[in-house]
Amino acid sequence: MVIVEFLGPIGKAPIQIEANTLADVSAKLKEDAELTGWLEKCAVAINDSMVSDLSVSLKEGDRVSILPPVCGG
Amino acid sequence: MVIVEFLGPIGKAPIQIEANTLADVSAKLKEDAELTGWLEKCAVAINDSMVSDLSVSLKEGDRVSILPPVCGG
Amino acid sequence: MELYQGPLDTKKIFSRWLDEQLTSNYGAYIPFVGIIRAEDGIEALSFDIYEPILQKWFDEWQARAIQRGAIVKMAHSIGDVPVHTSSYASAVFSPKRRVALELIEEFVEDFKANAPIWKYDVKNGKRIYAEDRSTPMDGAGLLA
Amino acid sequence: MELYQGPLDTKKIFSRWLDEQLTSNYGAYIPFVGIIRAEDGIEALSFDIYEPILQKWFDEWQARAIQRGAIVKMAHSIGDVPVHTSSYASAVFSPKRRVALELIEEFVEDFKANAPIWKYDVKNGKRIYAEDRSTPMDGAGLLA
Repeated sequence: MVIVEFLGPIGKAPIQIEANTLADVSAKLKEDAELTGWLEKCAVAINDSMVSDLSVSLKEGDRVSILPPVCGG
Repeated sequence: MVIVEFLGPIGKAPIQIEANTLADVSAKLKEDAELTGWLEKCAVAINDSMVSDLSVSLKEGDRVSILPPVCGG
Repeated sequence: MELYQGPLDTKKIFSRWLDEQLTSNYGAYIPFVGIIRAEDGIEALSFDIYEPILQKWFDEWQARAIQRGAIVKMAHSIGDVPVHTSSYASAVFSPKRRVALELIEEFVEDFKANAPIWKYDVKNGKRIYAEDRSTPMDGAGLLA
Repeated sequence: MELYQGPLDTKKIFSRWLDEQLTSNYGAYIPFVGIIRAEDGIEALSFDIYEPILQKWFDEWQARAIQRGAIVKMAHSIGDVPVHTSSYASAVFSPKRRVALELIEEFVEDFKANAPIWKYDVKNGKRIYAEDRSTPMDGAGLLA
């Protein structure tokens, strides 16, 4: 199981899912109608490191963060 | 007569000379061996306005300022 | 990196950063201060921050600055910040002005693009995500 | 534009400039602070200023800044300024960060090239013109 958390304005509680890669996470999240608008605008981190490759493998307990568009300052 | 003043590090007292144009001022100042090293590095103002044209005409009492290389900050 | 609940005391921050580097022999100090503008009838802006990734982002910038002989500083607000007060301060110290001028621009622009901070307008006490002013981070869309 | 005998109190200046623009609704405030570096065995730097032309130079910059919706500020020291203290502070206020970042760079670079200020190293109490670090102003050589 990995934990997926949704940051900032997404306003959704963390979920636990079975996933061996980020591609699995993607497939799972696309099933959630609430998230479809967000996914194309969101960046992704695993255990607080930004990632840019869908094939990265996940291990038990990994934390995947979904980061919506930002505007600090 | 116009007044020629030498700013900053030139360290020379103001002088009064006869001059109808800046070209006359140039000719006069070139006679001063002390100034030959400065002239090619110095900018010029008339009555506190920067000028870039030798043919500009001067009138009685005009003040010509000789400005050596700068380094504020 | 410093995070504060509510508005920043930018005068204190400016002074403290200066004092911290008093004998470091830097020749140029360029702070950038962000002030909340009164517009669109907002009372305040409000901010969420994801600190672990912000800290990493900042630490990477610090390493980059040090390679160029400089250092960076940053402070940001969490929660509500009323109009005409400050939510953001950053700064560069560098031996020479060129590096400082270049770095402050790169640092502030990358901050706007990639610091994990979310902004909300506050109107009638309600928080509204400032979506139209927000930027997808580098690598956005990976899961789409 | 402000000129002071000796070092600048940059903390006071930073705060006062901020207070002066408190309700002007600018969103970005970028000061630039120049600090005297200890190098080449100097005790201080020392400055001569020709104020009438500096004031004109500054007024022209203010007009240019206002055309872009911004304003500029400047303070400089006259006479001796010991190492690790400040001789120069300038700033831009602008509604948005892009204009502020562009203006502070242009303003500081043009200041270095064209503000009528002469710098001297102070060593053993003696003033030595910093000729190697000085720049001929625009139009230099007219009389040569």
